[in-house]
This record gives sequence, C-alpha cells and structure tokens, in this order.
Amino acid sequence: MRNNSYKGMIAAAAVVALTATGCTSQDQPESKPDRPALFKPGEEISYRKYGKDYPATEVKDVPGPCSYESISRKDYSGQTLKIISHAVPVIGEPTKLHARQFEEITGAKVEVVNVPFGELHQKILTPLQAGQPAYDVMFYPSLWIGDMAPYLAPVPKEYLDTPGMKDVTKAYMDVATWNGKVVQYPVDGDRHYLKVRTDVLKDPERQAAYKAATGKDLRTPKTWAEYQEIAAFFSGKDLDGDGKPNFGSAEVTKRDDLTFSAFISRAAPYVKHPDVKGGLFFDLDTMKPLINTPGFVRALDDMVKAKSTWAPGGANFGLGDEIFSFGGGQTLMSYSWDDAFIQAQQPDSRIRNKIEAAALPGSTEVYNRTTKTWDKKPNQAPYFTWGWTSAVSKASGHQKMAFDYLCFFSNEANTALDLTVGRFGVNPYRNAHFDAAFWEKQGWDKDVAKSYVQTLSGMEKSTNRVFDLRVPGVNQYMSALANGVAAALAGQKAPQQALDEAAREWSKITEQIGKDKVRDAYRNVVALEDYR
Amino acid sequence: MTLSATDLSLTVDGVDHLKSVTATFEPGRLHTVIGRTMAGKTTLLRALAGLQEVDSGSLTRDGADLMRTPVWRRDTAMVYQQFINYPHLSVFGNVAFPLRRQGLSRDEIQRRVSKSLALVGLTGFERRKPSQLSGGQQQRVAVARALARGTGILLLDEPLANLDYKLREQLRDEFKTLFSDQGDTIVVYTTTEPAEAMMLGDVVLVMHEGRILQVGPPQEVFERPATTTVASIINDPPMNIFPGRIEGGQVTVAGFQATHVSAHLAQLPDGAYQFGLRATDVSLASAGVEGAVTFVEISGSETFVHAAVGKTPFVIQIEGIHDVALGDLVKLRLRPERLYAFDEKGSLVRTPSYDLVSVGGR
Amino acid sequence: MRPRLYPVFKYTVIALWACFVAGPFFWAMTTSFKDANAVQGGATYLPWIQYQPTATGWRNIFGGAGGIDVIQPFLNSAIVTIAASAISLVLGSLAAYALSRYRFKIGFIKNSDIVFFFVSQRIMPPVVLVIPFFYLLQWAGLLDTIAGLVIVTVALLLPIAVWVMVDFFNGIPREIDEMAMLDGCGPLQTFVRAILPNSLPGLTVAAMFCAVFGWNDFFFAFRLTFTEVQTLPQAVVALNSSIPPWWTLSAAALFGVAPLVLLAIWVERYLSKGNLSGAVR
Amino acid sequence: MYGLRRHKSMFLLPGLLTLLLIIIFPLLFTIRVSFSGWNVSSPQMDFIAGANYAAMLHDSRFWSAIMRLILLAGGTVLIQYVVGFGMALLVWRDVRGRRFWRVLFLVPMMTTPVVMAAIWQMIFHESLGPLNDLLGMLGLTKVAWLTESGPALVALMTVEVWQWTPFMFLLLLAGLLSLPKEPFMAAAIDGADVWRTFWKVTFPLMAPVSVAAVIIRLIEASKLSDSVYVLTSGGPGSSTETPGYYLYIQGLRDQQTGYSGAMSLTYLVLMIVTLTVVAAMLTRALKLKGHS
Repeated sequence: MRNNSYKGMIAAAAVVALTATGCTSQDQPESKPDRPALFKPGEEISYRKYGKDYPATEVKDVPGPCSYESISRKDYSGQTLKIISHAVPVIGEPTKLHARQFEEITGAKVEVVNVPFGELHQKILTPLQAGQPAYDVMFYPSLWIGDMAPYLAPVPKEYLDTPGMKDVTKAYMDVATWNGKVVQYPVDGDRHYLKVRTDVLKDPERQAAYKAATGKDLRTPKTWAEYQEIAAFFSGKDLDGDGKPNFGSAEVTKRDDLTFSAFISRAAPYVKHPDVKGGLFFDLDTMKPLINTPGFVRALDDMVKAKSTWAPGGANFGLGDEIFSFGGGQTLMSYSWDDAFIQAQQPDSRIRNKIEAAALPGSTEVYNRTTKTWDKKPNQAPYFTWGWTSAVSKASGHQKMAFDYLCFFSNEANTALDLTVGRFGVNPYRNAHFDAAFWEKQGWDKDVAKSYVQTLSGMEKSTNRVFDLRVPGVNQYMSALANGVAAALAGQKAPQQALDEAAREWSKITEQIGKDKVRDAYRNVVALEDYR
Repeated sequence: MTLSATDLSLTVDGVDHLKSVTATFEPGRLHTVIGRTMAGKTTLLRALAGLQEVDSGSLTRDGADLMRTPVWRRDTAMVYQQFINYPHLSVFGNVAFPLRRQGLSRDEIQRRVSKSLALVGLTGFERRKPSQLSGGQQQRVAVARALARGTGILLLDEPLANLDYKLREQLRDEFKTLFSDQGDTIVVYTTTEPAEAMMLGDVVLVMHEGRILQVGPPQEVFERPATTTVASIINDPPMNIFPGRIEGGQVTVAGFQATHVSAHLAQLPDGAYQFGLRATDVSLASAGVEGAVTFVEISGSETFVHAAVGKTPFVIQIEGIHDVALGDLVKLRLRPERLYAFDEKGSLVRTPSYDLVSVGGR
Repeated sequence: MRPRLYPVFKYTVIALWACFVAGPFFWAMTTSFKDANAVQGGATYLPWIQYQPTATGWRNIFGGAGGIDVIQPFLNSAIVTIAASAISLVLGSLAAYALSRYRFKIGFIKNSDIVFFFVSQRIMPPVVLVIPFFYLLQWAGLLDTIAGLVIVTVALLLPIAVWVMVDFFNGIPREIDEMAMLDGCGPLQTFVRAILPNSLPGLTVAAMFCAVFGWNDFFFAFRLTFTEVQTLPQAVVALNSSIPPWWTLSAAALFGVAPLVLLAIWVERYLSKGNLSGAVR
Repeated sequence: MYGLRRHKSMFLLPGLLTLLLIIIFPLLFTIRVSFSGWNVSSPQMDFIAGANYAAMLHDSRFWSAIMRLILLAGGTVLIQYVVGFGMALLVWRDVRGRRFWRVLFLVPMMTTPVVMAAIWQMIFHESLGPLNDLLGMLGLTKVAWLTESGPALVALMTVEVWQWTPFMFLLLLAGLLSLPKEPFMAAAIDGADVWRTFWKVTFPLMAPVSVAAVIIRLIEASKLSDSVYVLTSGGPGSSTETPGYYLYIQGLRDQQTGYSGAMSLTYLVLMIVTLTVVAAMLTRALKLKGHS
C-alpha cells in the first residue's frame, strides 16, 4: 500500500542529507540547512497507508510551521529522538504513528517506548531526578505537572506563536502552565462528562413506564440524584432485547486505576461552591484537607448507593472495563473521559448514534465550607479531568527536534485525524475542534454530534470549574483518596470514617513534602478554580 | 620404591580412624589389609592415596615425603568398593581417561586399553556405557582402568564386597593371576574376607579400630594370630574365643570339664586363660560342654550351629545337613589339640602344632 | 481403591487438571482472533460459530497498526536471557561445586550459610533493589544497555543456579572426583572433565529455571531501560493500556510462551530418560 | 586433601564475589535510605533517624498485608505441593501419552506472570469473562470474582496455583524418577497396596526433595505481587494487598523510597527468620538429617 515514489523521495533526501553532512559525528544536535519540502501546501493527508485499521479519512494539511510541508523541510538525519508514552493504543499509538511519520519526513530516528499507566510516573520521574537524560519527549497525564515542572524545558516562543497553539482553549493552556511558564505542550483535552443511551432515555414507551413508576419525567439526568433514580430503575432489565440484562451505570472503581477521578466527578457539584474561594481540596490558608467535609462525604454516600446499579464486576472496573461496558452497550449511562463515547461511535459499534453526551450531573444544593451549611441552589461544576499532555526534558540534547516533533504531532491535520480514532484517546482541545460538522462527516448523527460539541464547549464557558490537584506528590494524595473510596465501596468503612482517614493521610503527606511547597503549587490550581 | 607410612593418626569426632599406623609397602608385593567394617581400612587406603588428610604421621616413598604431593601427582590408582566409573564415558573412554591425562599417543592408548580390557575379559564391550554392564563387569572396568595406567601404587578398596558370592569367587581367582603380573607395583588390597586376604596376599595386615594388630605372611598370621581379636578377624566363621581354666590337666569351660590338656598346652601353669578354637574344630557329640542352640545356618554342604554355653557363644561347623532345632540342648566336643591359648588380656600364649595347613579352607 | 476403577480415576484427574492448565491458553487463543465487538459481546469460545474471527491481534504484534513489533524485543530478550543464563550457570556451577565438595569456614560462616546467602537473594523484594540498581547502573553508564540488564539478571539467576547445582552435585558421588584426581586431573580438570559431563541433567534444570526467570523478568528490565533495550515482556505490557486491546495482548502472550514451550519439551526428554537427578546410580 | 585448599576459593569466589558486588550496594543503599526521608518530591539522603520504622509500626496496611501473605503463600504452596505431587505421581509411570501430559503440565511456569495475569483478568471478568459464563451454563450463580474479598483471594490463589504448580510438579517428578527401585520391589513383595507403598516408601524417600521444593516456592510466593497488581490492585478496599504489592505501591508508584526501604528491610528480616524456622520445622517433621 505504500507509495513507492514517496519512499524513493525519502531515500533520495536521506542520501543527499548524508552526503551533505559528510562525516559529522552521529547524534550531535545541530541545525542542518533546510531541504526541499516533501509535501505540497495543503496536500491531502491520510493514515490509510499505515494499515486498514486506520480510517480512510482525508484532511488537508493546514499550512503553518507545524504542517507536513514545513516539518518535511527539516533535516534531522543521523539524530535520535527518544520518547516515552502511554501504553498502546491510548495516546501511545498516535505517539508511535507520528514518530514513524516524523522519521519518514525528517530522516530522524525516533524511538518510542510505551508504558502502562501505573508505571508511567516513576518511569519518567526516576531518570529525571537522577539526572539521566533518558527521554527527550514525554507524554503523561497533565496533573503530574507539579512533580515534572522542575525538569521541563519551557515551550519556546516560536511554538507558542503557532496558529495551532493560539487556538488551544484557555482551560488547556492553563493546564499547561506552571508558575506563569508554559512547560507542557498541549496535545489533548480531557474532561469528564455524562454519556447516556438515547434509545432508552428517549423511548416514549420507557418514558411512560418510568413516569408511571416514579411520577417523574425520564430525561438525561441533571443531578446525581436523578442519575441514581434512572440507573436503579433500568438496572437488571434487558433493554436491547439480546437476552442479556443491562445495567444502570458504569464507573471507574478499581482502586489503583483512575477511581480518584470518578470520585471527584461525583463530588464536584457538592463541593465547588461558586462563591467560596480559596481551595477545593485544601483550605489554601491552613492547608487543611477538605476531602472529609460534608460535600465529599455525600458524594461517597451516592457512590456506595450506586453499587446496586453496576454490572457484575462493576466494583472493580478499570477505565478499560468502563469503556467496554458502556461502549459495548452493556450499561445505560456512564461518566468519564471521551473514550467510551468515541468507542460507542465507532463504525462497527452496535449502539452507534444511539447515545448522547451531556454535562456531568449537578446537584440541587452545594456545601459552603465557610458557613458550614448546605446552600440550596442548583449547582454544576465541570471537571477538567487532567488529560494527556506532552513535554520536553530540560536535560534533552535535542530540544529543537523534540519540539518540532510535538508541533508536528499536534498539527491541524494530524489532530483532526487523531480525534476520529477512539482508541487514540486524543480529544478536542482547540476551539476549532468544537465543530459539529466535522463529526457529522465521520458518520455521526446530527444530534449526537451536536450534543458532543455543545457539552465540550459548554464546559469551557463555565466559571465554576474543577481542576485536578496539580501539586508535587499528587499520586500519593490521589492514592490515599482512592484507598478511602475503595474502603467505603468495599464496605470496610463508613464513608465519613473512610474520608476522615484519607484526610489524615493527606495531612501527613503534606507534612512530608513540605507545607509551603504544596501550598505554592496548590495556589496555581486555586487560581484556575477561582478564575472568572 | 617402598611406600612407608609412619605413625599415621586420624581422629574424627572422638573416634579413632587411624591410630599410630606404621607400615611398609613393598614393590611387587600384594598387601591385603583385613579387618571388619569400620576398622580403618578404607581410611588407610585414602590416606595412602592422599585423598584423606591425617592428623599426624608421615608418608614417604623411597624416603621422599609424600604428604605435600597432591593427589593428582601421586602415581596412584584406586578401585572402589562401589564400582565407580565415569558414567558419561564408554568402557573404552573410562579406561582411556587416565591415559589421555598422561598425554599418551592415540595408538598407545588404543594398545593399552585393549590390553587392559583383555586382561579383565571385557574385549568387545568398548562401546558400552557402564550403566549397561553388570556389577561384576563394572568392577572389571574399574580394575582395567587402574591396571592400564601402570601406576606405582595400586589400591583396591574391598573391590569384591558388593558382588554376589559366585562372581566374587570368580573374580578373586582372576585377581590372583592379574596382580601377580604387575611387576614393581605396590598393591594394597582391603577386604573383610579372611579367604580373600589369605589367598591374594603376599603380606597380610590385620586392622582393628584404627590400629594394625599384626603384619605377616598369610600363613603366619593364620597360624599364629597375635591376639584373640586377630584370631577372630582372620577366621570365617570367626574363631570361637571363650574364657576357661587349665586345672589339673583338664580344660574347664563354664564349669564343664571340657577336655583334657593336649601336649602343646601341657607346659602351661594352671590358671585362667582365653581359649580359641575354630568352628571346624568343634563338633556335636554325646558328651561334652553343654550348650543351647540359638541359631542354625545351613549352607549347602555344611551346617553352622550357633550355641550358647552359659553366656559364651559358640559356632560349630559340621559337614552335611543336620537336623538341629532352636533351643535344643547339645553337647560340644572340643578338639583339644586345636586349642589356642591366650592370656587373659588376649595375647597369644600357645598355638596348636600344625602339621599341614590348608590355607583358606574352611 | 478397586483396581478396575483406578485407571478411570487416574485419567479423569489428569484430564481435569489438563483442562485447568490449558484453559487460559485456550482462552488467549480464542481471544487473539477476536475484535472489540466480539470481546464486548460477552464470553464466546468458538470462532465462526460464535464470532467472526479476525487476525488483527496477530497482525498487530508484528508491527500492525495499534500494536507492537515483537521481533526486536524478542531478540533482546533472547540475548539477555541467554547471556545472563550462561554467566549464571558458569559462575553458579563453579560456586555450587565448591560448596558441595569443599568445607568452608570463615568465622562462624559455614557452607550451608553461604548457600543460604545465595538463596536469600531471592527473598529480597525486587522493589528494594530496583532503585539502587538504577543508581548503580547509572554510575557505571550501563542504564538502558544489554550489558547492564545482563548484570542485573545475573544477580537474579545466580542464586537459582547455585541452589539447583549444589543439590545436584551433592547427588554425584565424591568418589568420581577422587578417581579423576587419582587419574591425574587437577581440581579444575576434575570439574570440567569428570563432573560437568555428568551434570547435564542438572544443568538442564538450572538452565531452564534461569531461562524461565530471565525470559519473564519484567520488573527489572522495565525499570532499568529506557528505549534501547525493550524486552519481550515490556513490549507485551506496553499493550496494557486503559483500553486494552485484548486480542493483541493475547496473541503476544502466546507468542512469548512459544520458545519456552520448546524448552519444556527439551527438559521433558531428560525427565523421560529418568536421569534428572542422581544421574549416577 | 592436600593441594585443594587453594583451589576451593577459585571455584567459589567468582560467583560469590559477583553476587556480593551486585548486591552489596543495593543492600547498603537500602539500609541507609531507610533512615532517610527520601520521597518523590525530595529525593535526598537526609537523616530522620528511625521515623520510618516508627511509622511502619503503626501502619496497619503493612501488617495486615503480612498476615494475609502468610495465608496466601502458605495456602497456595500447600495446594501446589499436593497437586504437583499428585500429578507427578499420576504421570510418573505407565500412563498413556505421558510425554504430552508432562510437557503440558510444565508450560504454565514458562509464561510471564504479568502477561498471564492479564489473561486471567479477562477470565475472571464478571460479565465478559468465560468463567462466570460457564458457571451460568451449569446453572450456578455467578461469582463476584474480583469485587468481593473472599472470591478475590480465591482468584489470586487460583492464578498462583496455575502458574507455579508446574514448578513443584517438575521438581517432584524429577525426584520420583530418580528414586531407587529396590524399596518399591521390597514393598511389592511385602504385598503393600498403593496407599501403603506411598506412605511407607515413596513419601519418605521424597522428603528431601519435598522440603527443598516447598522452601523455594515459599520464597518465591512471598514476593506475590504481579497478579495482585493486574487482577485486583489490592482491592476490594485493601483486602487483597500483599507486602510485595504494598511495597510496590509505596516504593515505586508513590516513590516513598525511604519508607519502603524501612519496610523492605523489616520484611526481609521477617522472611528470613520465618523461612529458617519453617525449614527447620519441615526438616524435623520429616526426620531429615543433614539437609543443606
């Protein structure tokens, strides 16, 4: 399937490059003169030639410094770029794919290593701390910025000024910024939101049955209470006539998976009071943990109650299970990242176009930690759930090439194609991505595409946002929180007790890392939360 | 080329394995070391080979100290009781192994191996592995290997002990001729079998509890055992040793008037002695010392009757098969002219006069 | 048990255990021919009848889209495993021979204590070792190199080699050593010419354990390399993503087992000859 | 033996020194780090005296993980021993297709634990896995394999038994195959039945191999963590956490290097003591002499 003339051109370019560089020693970062581009401006780009597992979609190369055309002018032959990324396929597969393309058009050698989620943090951080220049480019969850920032090379101005970067939404530029410097290169935009099956929720017969049974209208849930009612009503019934029961809710609950994010999603509307400033996880003044305050406890109560609406094994679901459970049509509703939604919208999915996206459920009251009362007012708090990001190591000897790779990775053509492949885990993060027409072109129904785009862009407009705890030692904090949640879900402890213990654990961690260090970092997060 | 051991002693965990062993081994002679199991025979061989370090004493070869020569330079071959061969090598390879170490030429090795295998009667078995041979054949391989080298010292540690009776006799006869051809080699051969020691040995060394009790030509040791212990070790079945008295021309045993004092004992003063009498020299009779039968062994043409006189055990070897039942009271007749007399400490006092000694006979 | 029922009982038990042993392999095999929809649809077993098989999983482990390329990792694993096993076997059997044949006494330390020291290295939780190993290899400039990985793997395998070989040498009569020495071999020659050739079964078992633990080591290989030396378990684990491609993972798992199955067949030959230990008697 | 003394070090030292050189730094490092506050945000060798050890004493997760390990390791090794011995006996002699069975029964130990655990995770998957599906076909209720603490422990033990019974099987089969024939003939002549022959002849003869196999398996089983990591990640709650996994969480994932160092050393000492005692008890129980 390869384009032979194209290969020939690369070979020729490589020969030219080699002759030109003569006997310069290998692997020395140096700027070589540009060479002729391999692509015409605005050429059609497609992944087809890499195998039939990629969509045949074609998009136009958008001219700019990161385009195929521009990058193919660069000559990185004889140099090696080392990259660490998440396991294949989520973010790992696009990392490899674009690495291969980058090799083809620049002559560089790119080595990619893929690592499971649980290992990524220490695999990146250990060499950084030891001063070992192991990787030039690193892909990792953006909430680790507190741990990583000291070792990262700030994104140079020339890349900040690219049109692609300028189009990144405010929230994701914020996520990439540490102490006023952009140190992460945005490649993904992630948030938690709600996904539901419209073939059930919009089915008049079921609406009538639900009304008859509960006296309420069946609609996409607006609060966690509604979510629970609907999930409980339908759980255990066969909703699609395949002889197997369906279930109400799929959530990430496996302790050392991404349970902490699921819990924060459930807690967000109870704890993010639009009028209370100065911290959601900590009181910024005292650095006292707030995770055992009534809002968090209620969220955990909800989650424990929700157990009855989970599929078998639902109490040990990792993200993959959640994606398969909703994406495979087993459960009615789910909330987490885009993956399950995109998975359900793959061309061969049996629930394609029978789903819609919506904002995370909210609440009818929100806890006010200053007055210590529940304020009766409808509340919504979109959760910008970390998301993948990328960065270049300060210790890298190939920073220019590294940034060129990231700029190429995230160029408009690549991103547009990546967005359509569910397993890639690349989700909208530029304003241009909130375009329903693009998704309709992928075969999505109008309503589905609209709900998706509106949900995502709606979150950008909110002023009551929740961000992750982006401080040093975040993994420890999240691990302690997940332990508390898991203990309550397992029935080992009551929610209040479990969270009290988690809070004590948090204090200890803060003590250990240094209160001021954590506070300085947390101030960055609070600045995002309290932003108007 | 004399091998001399002087004052070798070895104590392990309070048990004497060797106790002031002094002995000289002459070239061209076959020395049999006889003793019961655990007598220290194997330890002595291992010490001679250099496999066993001793606590004290010295070992010289023609006056040159041997103690500081490592095993692999001692010019010694050894055949073990347990048919030890190299399991991974063929019969040929086994015999050729030491020759290859000596760096001999292929032809020479071929020649010596063939000769050696012919000697032990294993021609045609070259390609077999030891595990494909019978026990006797395995031991022949070990012997062939030891012989092929033509070492100055050849040690054999009860080489026949683990073989069945028939094979043992056969090999023993073969050994007799084999070892007589070994030129200047010093051969040391241990055994528990008096017959083997008598038949093979030019010199017999009797060991007991780590000591050498007596050294001498087989006939001398057989006829003149220095102590009751030697007398018992050197005979099979062991010589009957029993306390008794000489009183007024009579030998009394356990209160019985056993027999009259024959000529060779006539000079002895009255008093307490230990007497020795071979099993063949006791017979069942209508009168004599009374004993109770404790055990009866019938082996082909002979019957061994074990009887207790008082607390003293006797073994009686009689021709033919006799119907004796356990617990029967029998009368023992002791041949007076065959009595050995030892003093109360067990040292030889008088031997019977032998007219004609049949060595090795039962 | 009545004699006539015994064979029935015997074969029933063997068959049950065989099912249990083979079950995961069967499941991996059938899963390796599925796709996302077949997996999401609940448990199915038979291709064509219950689901439409596809070779995506297998294509993906040989560089297909969304997969990995197992060839280079396979070679790396093979090199590391063979080198580390060889070094461990050589050093391990020498040490084991010393511990089996000679008496050591250094203060209160005796042979059995030295053997225990070797074996105790396997008690160390790997978590403890990996950080210092990291700094050790960094200091030596051996991070992310085959050599570095081989050194660390030797530390894992050497105890196994010593443990197996001490037991094995203990089963070989010392008289063989003595005889070889009497036959003119120095100590090293004795070991090489008389003992080693008789230790092939023991060496085989030791080699198998070394190969199994070396081949399957994920923990150290993963943490002490960056990009240059990817071993097979690392390559397979790289598939354990938040959306695991079960089909590819299954295919890779089966692929990784294949060479060791050949090893199992080889080991079984020695078993059948009945000379895996106590080869002499 | 004269002339050998200087050779014995020549044999031992290459291996011993290699291991010492590789291991001594990590050991010293761990001892030192266990008195430091080395963690993810301050990777430094400061000195905080025994604070890590004091914290450890109150860490109930650590201690309950150790108690759980005793159950898990003891239980699985016992099952592995019994099953491994049983299967070795069954394919020891006169069985049709024994070479096939033997190879098949060896294969699980050849697999990479982390990878096979992922396959097992699929098998135990409560709604998509084959195990519950088969239970359903048999008309049995489905089991919450990985979400209830009892079944989760069973699942873990199943994986361990599957993976490592072959190890026992191999050692015991090799042992059986090298047994001398005479005692069996004697027993046959005495007319002893299968059961008696086993207890009077086979089992006592196999005692040394058994002790060695059980000890080495206990050592390996005490590191149990891969399957925990993949299957349950210690859950539900912390009901399947083992020391190996907890150390991993603390030491590598959360990078509490100092604290995990303290726990590791404590764990190491506990294990050495326990294993020594167990080995002595087994040896005595089976009346073995001079087992090294």
